[in-house]
Amino acid sequence: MSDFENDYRHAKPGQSGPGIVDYLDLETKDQTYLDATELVLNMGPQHPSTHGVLRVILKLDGEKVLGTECVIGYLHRGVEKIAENRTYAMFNPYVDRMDYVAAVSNGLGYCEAVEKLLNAEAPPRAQYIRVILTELCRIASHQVWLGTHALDIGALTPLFYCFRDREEILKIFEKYCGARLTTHAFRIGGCIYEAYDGFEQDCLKFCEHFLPKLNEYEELLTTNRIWVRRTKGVGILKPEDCIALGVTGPVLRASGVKWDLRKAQPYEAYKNFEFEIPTGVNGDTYDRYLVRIEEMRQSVRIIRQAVEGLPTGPIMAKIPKVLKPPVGEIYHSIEAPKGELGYFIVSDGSTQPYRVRVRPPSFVNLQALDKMVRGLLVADVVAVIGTLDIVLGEVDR
Amino acid sequence: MLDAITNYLHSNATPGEAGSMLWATIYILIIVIGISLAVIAMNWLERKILAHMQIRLGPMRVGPHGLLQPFADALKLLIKEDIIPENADKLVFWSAPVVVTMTAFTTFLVVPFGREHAVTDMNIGILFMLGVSSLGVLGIIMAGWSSNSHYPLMGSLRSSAQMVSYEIAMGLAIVCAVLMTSLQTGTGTLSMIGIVEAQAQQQTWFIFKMFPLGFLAFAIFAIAMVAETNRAPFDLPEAESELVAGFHTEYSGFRWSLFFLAEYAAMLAVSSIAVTLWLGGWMRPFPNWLNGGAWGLAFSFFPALTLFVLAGLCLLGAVRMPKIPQMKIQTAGLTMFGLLLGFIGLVLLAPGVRERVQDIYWFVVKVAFFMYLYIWYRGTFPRYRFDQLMKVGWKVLLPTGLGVLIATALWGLMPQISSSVARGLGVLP
Amino acid sequence: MSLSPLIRKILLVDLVKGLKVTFKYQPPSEAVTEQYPLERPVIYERYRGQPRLKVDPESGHSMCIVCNLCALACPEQLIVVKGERNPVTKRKEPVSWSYDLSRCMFCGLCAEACSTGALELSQDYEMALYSREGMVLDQAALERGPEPVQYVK
Amino acid sequence: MPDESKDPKPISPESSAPASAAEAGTPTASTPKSAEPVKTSAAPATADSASNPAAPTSEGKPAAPAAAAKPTAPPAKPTPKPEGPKPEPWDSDLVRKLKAQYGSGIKEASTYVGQKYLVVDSSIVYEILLRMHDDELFDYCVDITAVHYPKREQQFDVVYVLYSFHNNERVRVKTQIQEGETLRSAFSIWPTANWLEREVFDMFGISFDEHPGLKRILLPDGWKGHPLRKDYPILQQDQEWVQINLGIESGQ
Repeated sequence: MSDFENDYRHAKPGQSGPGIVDYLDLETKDQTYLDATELVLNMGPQHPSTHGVLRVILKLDGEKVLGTECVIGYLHRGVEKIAENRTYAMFNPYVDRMDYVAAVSNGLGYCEAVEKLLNAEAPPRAQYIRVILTELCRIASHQVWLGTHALDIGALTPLFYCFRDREEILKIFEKYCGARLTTHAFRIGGCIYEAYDGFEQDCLKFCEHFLPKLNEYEELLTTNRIWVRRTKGVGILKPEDCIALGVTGPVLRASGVKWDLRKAQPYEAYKNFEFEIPTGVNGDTYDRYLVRIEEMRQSVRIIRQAVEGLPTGPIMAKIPKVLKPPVGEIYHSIEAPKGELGYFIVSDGSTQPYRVRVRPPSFVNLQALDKMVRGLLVADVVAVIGTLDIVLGEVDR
Repeated sequence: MLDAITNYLHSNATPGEAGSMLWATIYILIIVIGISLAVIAMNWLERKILAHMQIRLGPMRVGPHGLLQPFADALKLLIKEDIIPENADKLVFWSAPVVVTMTAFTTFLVVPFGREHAVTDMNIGILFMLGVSSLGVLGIIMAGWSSNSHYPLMGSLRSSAQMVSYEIAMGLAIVCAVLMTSLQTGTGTLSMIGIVEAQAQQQTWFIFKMFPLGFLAFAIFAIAMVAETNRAPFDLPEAESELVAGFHTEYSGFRWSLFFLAEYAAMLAVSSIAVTLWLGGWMRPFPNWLNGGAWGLAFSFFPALTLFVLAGLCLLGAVRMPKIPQMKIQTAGLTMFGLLLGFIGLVLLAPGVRERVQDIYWFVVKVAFFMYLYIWYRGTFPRYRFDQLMKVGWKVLLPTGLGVLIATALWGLMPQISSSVARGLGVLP
Repeated sequence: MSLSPLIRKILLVDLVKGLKVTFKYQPPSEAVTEQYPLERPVIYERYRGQPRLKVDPESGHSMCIVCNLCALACPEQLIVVKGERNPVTKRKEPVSWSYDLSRCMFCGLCAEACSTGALELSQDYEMALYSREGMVLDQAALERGPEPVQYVK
Repeated sequence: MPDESKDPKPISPESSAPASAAEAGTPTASTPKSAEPVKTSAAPATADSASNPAAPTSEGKPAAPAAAAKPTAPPAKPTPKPEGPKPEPWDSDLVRKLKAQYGSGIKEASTYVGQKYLVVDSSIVYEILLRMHDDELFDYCVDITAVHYPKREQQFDVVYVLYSFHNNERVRVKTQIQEGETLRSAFSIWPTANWLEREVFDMFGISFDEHPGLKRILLPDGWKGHPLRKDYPILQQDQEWVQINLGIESGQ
């Protein structure tokens, strides 16, 4: 297996493309691909462990994976085309439907991007409420990841413990904005719902109720020899490959790159909270597991600081009822649970955005699947898809 | 004709030994029905216990607390259409489940539920059980091969490799136990009833014999038996996440339920081997330490006691059932079930019955404990990858098995070795 | 008790810890299942469920003044309101309402845009129906709220 | 398995544009028209900063009270809306170096609301990207996307968003290309460009040469047309695909 990066690094401008064909093109190859030894296995799109409608074509030599090709687009709903026919406020609910597991952070990204276009700033109280809800949504997203990831590797029970604790978060969302999953909690310019009276107590009760439960997840998995053997050294991604493939989020941090948009380019009220960024050492599935578990603890820390420091005051900035942002374009990105979620919005001065481009973390992280999975076994492909934590609603948009 | 029937009742030998074919068939029928009942109970227990471990309630709708769920499943499987894939190998496809179920049931021929409660007492009992249970692999390969599609093929190849490699570890552990039977009498025995009697003579269960070794052999067997039946951490062949459903993907309806039946029967068989060899088969705990008449009497009440406890649980459940019209039938059903259990408990109190049922009860309780272990493993452990599974089998269990075997042999021969060494050194004449 | 890692490995300490956790959660009191038709979930006050058109208690007329702001605000354009001026009260009365529930995503923008607070999302979540046409609610259905349809063979 | 609803629910023109919103007093918020929003102002400012952006802020907005949320500001007469932020020229040693070397190639280098971007001629974009990657340590290509301006003579804007971990800086490099013009693929600089460029090809029809496998990524292979173009006929395209493959009249 020729090494990946020295191929493309030395591709001289004249030379046609890198040495190895990175993209596995089955049909148009001249020599027939399917000699006797290879078995082409079609995993998905209705496969129990592909986290939605992802189809992975595996080229197997016995159990070993020679190469993969991801076929996506089964859940493509044309969100960017919808955006061009809706006003800025109307497009807000559609954003929740992309990464439906972490809907709140999608909404936060979109509202902040439009606020940057409008040159408006959410008032401090709204910023704090937004940070609390986004961190709760990060914990909920990591819990769904842990549950399904453990289920793919065979441990049936963590899923139910994760979902029981996630229920508390969904109750807080329901009390706050009326919906559990596609919350549509924020509006452009701040929050529309005032924090309901038991809000602080519920968040604090969740925080100290959740930490011992998190230790139980660790007791079930972290030292379990079968779990360690199934995840250590599987799907290794070196830091320079991560950066080259544009991988972001916990996958990047597990490879040792200490980079988190909440610290690198702080947005909202993240600058006045202190929390660490957990990083891994050798970038395998076990490190990604540890990084995400530690991230949940850091989120609890942030929520505690935010709830204590919740300022009083208005929750909605002064913006016109009919939004007509000035002509121009901006790119704004936030640290979603899966990685860097970016919005590139071009406005032509009318009430409807001229172009909204969403940079989804899962779409770019999924590209790294082929590099991580070469030479592993079929059972590991399932573990690697789980550790990438992709959500197909976001991959296909 | 009549005395042919009655004279067996006076002899205290197994029907096979006593040569009365009639009673042997009756025993076989009892065992087959017993196993099916056990599988039905196991189906319900597995779903409920696994559910409660996962903080959910499990089946609650079909009958009170889901008690009729196994019957509903069985009915569904019988009614469901039995599809044979179109270019599957018809004969092999049809016969695979038959082979698997046949092997699973024949192993119960030699399982000793009591001193004389076994279909027959072969002198090569344990060897027979191992041989027949390894035939099950053949059925699985036939099933995988004849379904003519990727996933079953990979599933069946995997499970055959797994079973073969864990049978060796099982064999070694069993040889250690058989070695221990020869300590007192000088000649070991392969017959299951003989092994239990050897434990009775040596007045200790083999699990506690020569402390670390007996337990180690038992531990090796416990791990190997879980792998043998493709369960819990080793359930790779039907790992849902990769191979969709392993070797029985293409089966449906009654044929699939045969596989299901065979899997549970194999679990029961392998646990009964473990119970017979290491946990003293039908012997009640502390047979000689607490052997006074009073203790004997006290222990003999245990069967009735457990049934009364179960009946109490059912009645408690019925009382706590919500008082709404839809639930009326379910409460009635549960109370009836509770009363039935109570009645059986009463029957077991009768002195005549109490002695006879003693052995069977203790054997069944020990096997039930193993069944609970299976479910507990399934609820907790992730799944081994295939190569790791083979590594554990070959690189961990096999060497320790050999080590334990050699150590048991040395320990057993210690008196002779020391005397011959002493004679060699001239200490003894 | 810190045993050396080797002994912990041999005595399967890590596996036993996992077993302990699952054993602890066995009693039925830990179960969180909610048996739906008998035990109903707790619905909170701000829940966004089936839209409801409020009726002015004294006069019995609908509070909707056909200002059409909700139809404008809805991203899916699924509200169509027609009304005409009632000569007596000089107020506009809604004549025909059509709210296509099958395309509604319960985002709540219509309730926010409604100037008189007539249209709001209620806490009903049982909206199952047997016909797609039944999903298009008219004024009466909006005012009455959902009646779950009993399945009849 | 044909993909389910490929296109968003098109806004059927007859259901929108309510009859009379006049007497409600609020100006007719421009109702979402059919797929092709009529652009009132000339090409948006970013294309050519010469023509000042015709800020279409209609003054006639009375101080209508804020929406149902608590009226935050007292209904004083809002001061005339401040003119939107202008892209100011951005001057740094990077820009000077590039201008020194490529001169007219760099059409514009300015910041808008604090975000730096370069507008570069399409012929030299590959070298600039390679330089940005090797010399300026922009080692993370965040995103590659395109914007379609049918009225302009160079129809497409291809946007590269770059970020450098080293000096925590984000820059956007934009080029303008005609219909049918191709660009050199950035795959040999950043492998992440593989799928990003495939999506731009899928949605806009801009092809990149030397791309390892330029094929549609989100839409089925036989799909005709590129959806994110402004002149993309939603209704006709949707029915055609459904009629051919499913044989039913229309997907709606």
